[in-house]
Amino acid sequence: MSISEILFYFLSVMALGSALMVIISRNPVHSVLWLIVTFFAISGHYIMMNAQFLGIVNLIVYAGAIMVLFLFVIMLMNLNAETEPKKNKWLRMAGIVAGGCLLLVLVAALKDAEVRTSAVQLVDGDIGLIKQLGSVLFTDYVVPFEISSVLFLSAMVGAVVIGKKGD
Amino acid sequence: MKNVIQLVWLIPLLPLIGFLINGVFRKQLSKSLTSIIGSGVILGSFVVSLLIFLQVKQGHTGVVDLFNFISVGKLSIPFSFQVDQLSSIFLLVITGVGFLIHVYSAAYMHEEEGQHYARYFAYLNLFVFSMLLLVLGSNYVIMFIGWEGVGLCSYLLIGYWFKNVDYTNAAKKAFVMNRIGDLGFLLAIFWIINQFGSVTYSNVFEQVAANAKTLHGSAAIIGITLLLFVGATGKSAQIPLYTWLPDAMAGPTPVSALIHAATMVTAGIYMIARSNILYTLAPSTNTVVAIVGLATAAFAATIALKQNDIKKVLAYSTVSQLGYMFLGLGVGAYTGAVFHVMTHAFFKALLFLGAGSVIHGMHHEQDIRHMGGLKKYMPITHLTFLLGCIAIAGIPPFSGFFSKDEILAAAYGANKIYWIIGVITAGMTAFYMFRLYATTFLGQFRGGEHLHGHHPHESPAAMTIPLIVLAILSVIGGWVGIPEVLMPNAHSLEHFLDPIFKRSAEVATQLHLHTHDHPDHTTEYILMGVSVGVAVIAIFYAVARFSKRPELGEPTGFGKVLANKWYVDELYNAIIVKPLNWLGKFLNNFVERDVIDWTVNGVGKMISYSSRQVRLLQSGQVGSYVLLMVLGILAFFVIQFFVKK
Amino acid sequence: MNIEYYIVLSIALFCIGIAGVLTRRNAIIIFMCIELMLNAVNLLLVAFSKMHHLKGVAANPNAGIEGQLFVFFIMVVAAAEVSVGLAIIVMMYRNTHSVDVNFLNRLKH
Amino acid sequence: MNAIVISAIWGVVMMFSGIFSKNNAVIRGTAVTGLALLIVVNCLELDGTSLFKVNVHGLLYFNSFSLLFNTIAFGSTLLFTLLSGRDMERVGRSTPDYFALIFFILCGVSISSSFNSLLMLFLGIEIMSIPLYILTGTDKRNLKSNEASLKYFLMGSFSTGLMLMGIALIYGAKGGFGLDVIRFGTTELTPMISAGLLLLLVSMSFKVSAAPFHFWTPDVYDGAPTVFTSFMATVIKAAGFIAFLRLFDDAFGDLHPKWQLIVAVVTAATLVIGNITAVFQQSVKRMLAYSSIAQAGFMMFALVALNETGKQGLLFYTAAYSVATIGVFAVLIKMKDYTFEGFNGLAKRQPVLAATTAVFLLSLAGIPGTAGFMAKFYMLTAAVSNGHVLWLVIVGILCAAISVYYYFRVIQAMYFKDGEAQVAEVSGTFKFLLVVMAAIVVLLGIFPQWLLDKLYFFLI
Amino acid sequence: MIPVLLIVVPLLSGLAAFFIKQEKGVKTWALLSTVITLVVSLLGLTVLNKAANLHADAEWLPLLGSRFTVGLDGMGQVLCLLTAVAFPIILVATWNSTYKQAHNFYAFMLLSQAGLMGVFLAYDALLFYFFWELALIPAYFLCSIWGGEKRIPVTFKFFVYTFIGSLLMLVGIIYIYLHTPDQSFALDAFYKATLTNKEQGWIFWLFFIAFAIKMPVFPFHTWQPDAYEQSPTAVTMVLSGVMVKMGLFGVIRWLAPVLPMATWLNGDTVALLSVIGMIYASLIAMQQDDLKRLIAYSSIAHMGLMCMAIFVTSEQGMQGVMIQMFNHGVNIIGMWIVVELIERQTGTRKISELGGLAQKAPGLTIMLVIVALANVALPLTNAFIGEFLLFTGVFNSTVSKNSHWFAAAGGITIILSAVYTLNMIQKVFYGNTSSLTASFKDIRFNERLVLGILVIVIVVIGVYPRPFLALTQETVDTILSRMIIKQPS
Repeated sequence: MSISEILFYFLSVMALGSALMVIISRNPVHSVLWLIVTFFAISGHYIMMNAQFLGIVNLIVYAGAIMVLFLFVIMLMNLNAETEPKKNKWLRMAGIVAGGCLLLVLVAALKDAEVRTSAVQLVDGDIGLIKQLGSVLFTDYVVPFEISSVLFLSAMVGAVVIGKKGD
Repeated sequence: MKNVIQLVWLIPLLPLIGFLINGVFRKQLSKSLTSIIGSGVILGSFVVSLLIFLQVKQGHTGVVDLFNFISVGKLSIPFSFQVDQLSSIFLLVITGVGFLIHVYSAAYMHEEEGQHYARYFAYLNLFVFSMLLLVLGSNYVIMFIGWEGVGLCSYLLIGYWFKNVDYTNAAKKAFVMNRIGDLGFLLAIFWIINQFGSVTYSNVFEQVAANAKTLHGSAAIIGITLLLFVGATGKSAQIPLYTWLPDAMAGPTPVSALIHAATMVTAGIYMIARSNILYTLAPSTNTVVAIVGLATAAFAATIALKQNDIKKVLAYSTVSQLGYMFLGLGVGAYTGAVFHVMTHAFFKALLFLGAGSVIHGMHHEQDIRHMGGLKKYMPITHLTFLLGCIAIAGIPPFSGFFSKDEILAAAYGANKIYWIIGVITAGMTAFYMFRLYATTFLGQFRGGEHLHGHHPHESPAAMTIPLIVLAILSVIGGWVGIPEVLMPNAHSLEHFLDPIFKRSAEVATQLHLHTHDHPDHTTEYILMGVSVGVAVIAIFYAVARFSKRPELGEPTGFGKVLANKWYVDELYNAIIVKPLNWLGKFLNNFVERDVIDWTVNGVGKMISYSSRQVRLLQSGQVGSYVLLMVLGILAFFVIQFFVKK
Repeated sequence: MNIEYYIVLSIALFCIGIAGVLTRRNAIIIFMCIELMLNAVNLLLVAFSKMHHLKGVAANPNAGIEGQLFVFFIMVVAAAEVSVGLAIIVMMYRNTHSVDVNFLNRLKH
Repeated sequence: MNAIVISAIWGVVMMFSGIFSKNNAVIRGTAVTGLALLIVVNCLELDGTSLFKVNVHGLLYFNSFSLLFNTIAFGSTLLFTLLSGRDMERVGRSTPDYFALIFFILCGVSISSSFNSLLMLFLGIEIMSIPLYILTGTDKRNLKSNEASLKYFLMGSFSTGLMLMGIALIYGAKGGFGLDVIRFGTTELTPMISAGLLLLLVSMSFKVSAAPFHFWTPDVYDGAPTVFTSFMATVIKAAGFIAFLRLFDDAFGDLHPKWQLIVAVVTAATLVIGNITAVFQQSVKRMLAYSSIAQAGFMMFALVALNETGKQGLLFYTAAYSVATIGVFAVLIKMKDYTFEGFNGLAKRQPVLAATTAVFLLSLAGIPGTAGFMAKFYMLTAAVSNGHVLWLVIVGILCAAISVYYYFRVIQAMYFKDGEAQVAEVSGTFKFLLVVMAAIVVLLGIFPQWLLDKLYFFLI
Repeated sequence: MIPVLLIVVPLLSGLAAFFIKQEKGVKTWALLSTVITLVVSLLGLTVLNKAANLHADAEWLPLLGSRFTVGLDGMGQVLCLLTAVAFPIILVATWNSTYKQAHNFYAFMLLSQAGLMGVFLAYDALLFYFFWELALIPAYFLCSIWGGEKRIPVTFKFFVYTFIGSLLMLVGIIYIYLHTPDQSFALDAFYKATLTNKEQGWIFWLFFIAFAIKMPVFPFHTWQPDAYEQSPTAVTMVLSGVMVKMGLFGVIRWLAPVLPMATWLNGDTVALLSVIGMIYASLIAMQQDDLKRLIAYSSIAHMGLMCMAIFVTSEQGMQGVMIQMFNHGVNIIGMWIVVELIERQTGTRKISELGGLAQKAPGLTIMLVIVALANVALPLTNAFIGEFLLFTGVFNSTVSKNSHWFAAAGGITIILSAVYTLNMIQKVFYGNTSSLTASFKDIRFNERLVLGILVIVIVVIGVYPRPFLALTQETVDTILSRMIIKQPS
């Protein structure tokens, strides 16, 4: 087992474990924290796959900005383990079973996928660097890049409409 | 003069015009004008009929085409009239007797309100029109038109006094029973079309004669003749469809005379006589016809023994006499049957009109138990009625004797049992007729309290003159058919009708069919003697018994069964009317409502029920929505990946 | 590493996200679980991107880069979505003082 | 491209219009101008005049099909604005923002009608969805509106997640996002493609509210302010369908026999659930929500059949359906009481409203002589000519018969029942517009050639 | 030219009628329009009876292969004449009835006339389907707005019933259309469609159910008595006099010649259904106390006979259907007029509550008796010609092995129809007056006029049916030449 495999397993276990903790934790704040841990693990994967830029952005945008926003909202609402609504046991069971089944089915469906044996060589190549990404983004992908600005505009207007007081 | 035949269309047209005038202007015309128009048109028809008869007698017959009625593909049905021996005899009887009855009616119905009086004459004219169509038609469809037309007029006239529910019931019954027969007739027509591709007599009969060998006894010919006979049983009141005729007495008495004695009810005989060649080739049908006729004759006679309504007795007598005619047809005595139709028309019309005169004189009393001794008050009526009774009883040389004898002789030739029953029936006929006569005219007058002091009176001349004319005809009418044994070559009717039945006879010889053996002279004398003897004994017994001690009480025992007509009406009610009603109710209340409608509405209810259930899926909970979505995805994956296609 | 490990890992994360959506009632947590799902997808995309890069690098040095770009756009959209989503949740909370989705059942049937 | 750019720009214009004018009429006028402009530039592009020379690098692909659809969508929006624009002001005070959002949505609509890459599909759908989450929640004090908004948002994001997973799997299998890349050489349903296709199918079904992924629809349509429901149920739904069709035709068309059955099952389920559930509704608004599901079932026929007739039919259907639905909603907005009883006796009080509503409902029910019939006729023809799904055709017509029940309930209430229907004041212009729309519905029903000629002209 | 006028005149005048708010005015307007239609129809039969005038063709939906093709053949002439005659008669007969919002009523009446005309004139399947539904919608509104107490559910049932049927037919039409050689909806193209026997088999049922519901044939009939009962009588006349003919017409024009093999194969099944329905309906008619229901069931029985004659076919039978379609319309309208007159005066249709009308209204009674006799197919009335040909046709058919039995069983209804019709006459017109009928007035001039016209038509056709039979001869030949008359060997 090479170092990269060890790292892979470590990060995978970390991601899965913390993801599970996100949904298990009673306290919303803990959930947020566990989710941040998950994001770190995922960022680790990104970096292992030479997607350095994405790894960093993931940390900054997700783990940083977005999750802080979540945390902020939760704090604002003063949510904690006591106020956390509990679901009917059966429904919860049903949810878990359904999720598990879906996992089984998906894995079973994809277990003999056509790309199964394709290797993903770790720590090699440079497409994940900001330079490459940037040049492609501003040439081939300039249209979606511009269009996403519309998305942001609409999100902004939306947030304003929703947040505006007094009507 | 040959062209007279071409004028045959006038015969039915005149009554039709009378009908239209009387019908449309019924409120404007005065009563006398109405009766003049009503009777006059019939008289006109009679005159034309007479002229035509004379032509026919010289051998001029023919078919008069008026217009093309229905023509579809190969089937062509012309509206055309057939003038030949058979139809001309019937024309004479219908228009002649019809005219007398019209004249009679003018007096009999005089109490009716003007509008209804005109209505009556309109119906009567329409009837004559239909009857003439029936006998004149040169094909089965025209005959059918007349056939149903007379049924309609019979319906209208029986229900003439429409305020009375019983009368309208009787009218309805008559129509429906006739319709049952009509269905048989119709099916027969269809079958004829199927077999021969035509309904025109000449065409059909020619084909039959040409293919006599193959057709003889075939299913088609037996089916057709049986179905035609079903039609005849309806119209001519034979078992099992006879019950309407006695009820039909609800109509005015002249109607009973015209329709239910002299003309319409003999349509069945006319039809079978017309189709004689078909029947000749269907021996099994002939047996059926003979047996049904004989049974009806005997059966109706037994019922007539115990009836107390003057018209009912005559009605059953009519049924019985019609049975005789069918017996004649069944044993192949076509001429005899037609002969009997003719004589019967005379004496039965006479008897009915006489009865009408009695009723008129008795101020609408019909129960013979309240009569008696009318001889004194109504001499003309009495005399003519007596002559009629003798004629029907079959006493020589009155007309009934000759025609009845001819049928009985033929019956003897076919089957001796037929003859025995026939003679017994003839005895019963004589008995109940003279029972009627004696109870009504002899003895003491018993109806004082019913007349509130009034005396019965003789009817006016308009009524008595037809009686006299008919009485004369009843007496001498039989002389056109004096049997061979009494006077050779005197049976002018047989010679006259020969062309009609000739082909039948030829076919019979060709196929070696012997419908009946003609009895030898000695036997024939003996037969005549026996039947006359039976009749005479019955007459004397009846007169002796009923002139002094008429039956006034309610009958008991077997008499009650007879008085109640063997409970046949009740039987029909129980086995046909009630089950049919019940079936109708069952279908209406159960099948229609609880099965079909329920199913239809059930589909709607099911949809709204499932709507109520399905919408519960829409629980409002995001969790359950997502869960259902995930389950859906799961299902898709399972189907796509793990279900083997 | 073979790609299938990444596939399994991503799917596992994805399904954990789904299970979270199914089992929790707190709207914010549900939203977080959805974010988790998105991240699982991102991971998968990056892995595939790498795989395609390795396959096609000989012909095209930028092979597989669109996968990473896609991830970039997902992040962009997710950020926008979060802003709107949290605004809605806050609005909801302002009106009902709850973030319990089961509380949302005025609309049904 | 014209439409995308102009709609985005006009969205910004609308954002700022609120600053320059407080007069709602001016704002509305601006919006109407924008919409008219959109139609014009779109038609220009149909004619081959592109105002913006942008190299889209194969990410977008404009054909007459997509452009024609854009015209229909913009036209519907224009009708919607003219009829119900005023009623937006009653929802809240941010009218300019609402219009801005609507223009952004139209931008998303144009993108999703002409995407040629899954990336653009994703972006287009998101640009449509995110403003809608907001519009659903604009009636901020109304808990129903809040609830609808949150439900829509949560489930919409969830389905986005599913879609992305699908895209990822497809990418893994094919190494690209372009529809042509995906289509190229894809003749077998390998597990990855199969799984990706299913997930895309699920998420697109969600967008067009096909069963069993329709659950959000009734609640959201019911909870959203009625003005926006009208918009959502027509333009957005139609855009979803166009995207759906484009995706499955261009990317997975060769695999059609492999997924036809499953789409047919979805279609049948949608028809049955939509129609049956609608039967029991007491509120006309909610009934219309279910009816939109039912109508979606019919539009799915185009996907099931996936032939030329189906594609043209889908365009025709969207037009017919949108006009009728916008009309019905416009009247509904004016009603004080949204229940069926609320319509009792409308024919006497407002004969014009009642008559036009009747025409719209007849069209929705698919009665000949209205556009709805020709639309359904096309769908049935498409399915029958495909030949494999006759059972679905039978299900479809039985469901169409059920649909008569709930559409005619409204007609019965308006015409045959006595009552005092409470209606907000309506202007003459409003009535006039309704009559014009009813006329469009009838004319499209009798002379569908109008639109069909265009279809043929541009498609062949 | 003529066909276009026949559609356009009622259509436009109907639309215009919506705006004539004055009751008297709209009545006159409607009458005028229907009379013009009648004149046009008569002109088409006589003066302008040239092929060029009787057909019209225009571009409609070229892309779909559908054209606006309308034409008058013999059958079309008969049915258009029926439609054209029926409406003025109905309007005159109900002249004294008042309706709330009369302008809408008459507008819908005229529109339904336009729809009916279209159905009988269309030579293009899509056009046919269009009019098929368009005739239904006005009827739906007419019954639902001006009908009786239970009008809304009953009419809705009627609507949904027919709607399901017509949708099934639509699927059939589309299927055939896709199998025509040149992808066209034209009737000629439909004749040329290549369909296997199996395909014919199931398309047959799609079509047949639609037509069976319309006729209606047992067991698809339950909408009918209710609908007749609840509709205002003027509408009932349209429904039963003209609209039910659409079903027969459909079978003759669009089903039997287009799917001859399936028609031949299923002939016995349909005939059996028809016969059951005839007897069934007759038995139920005997139990009815409501005049309208009685006539409704009687109509089911009569329609069953015509349906049977089409499927167990022969030349006589087909001719019988042609003439009987017209006759049945005339006769049943006559019956409804009488019912309407009785109901308007006494306020009831219950047979048990009536009686003695013959004393009070001899004029009405005579008319009714003649019409009723036509209803029971008495000779020298029009229905006799029809029923005689129908039964002859069925009995002598070579298509079915059981045709004799069908004719015989169907013949039972001849008896049963006499039973219920005479019962009705007896209970309503004979006997003594009841409290409701004591002050009954005889018919007025306009009523006498229309009934008189009907009676004249009844008798004239009954005595001299030749022109009618000649009119439809060619159509019958054409249709029969497309059908399998003899068993294919």
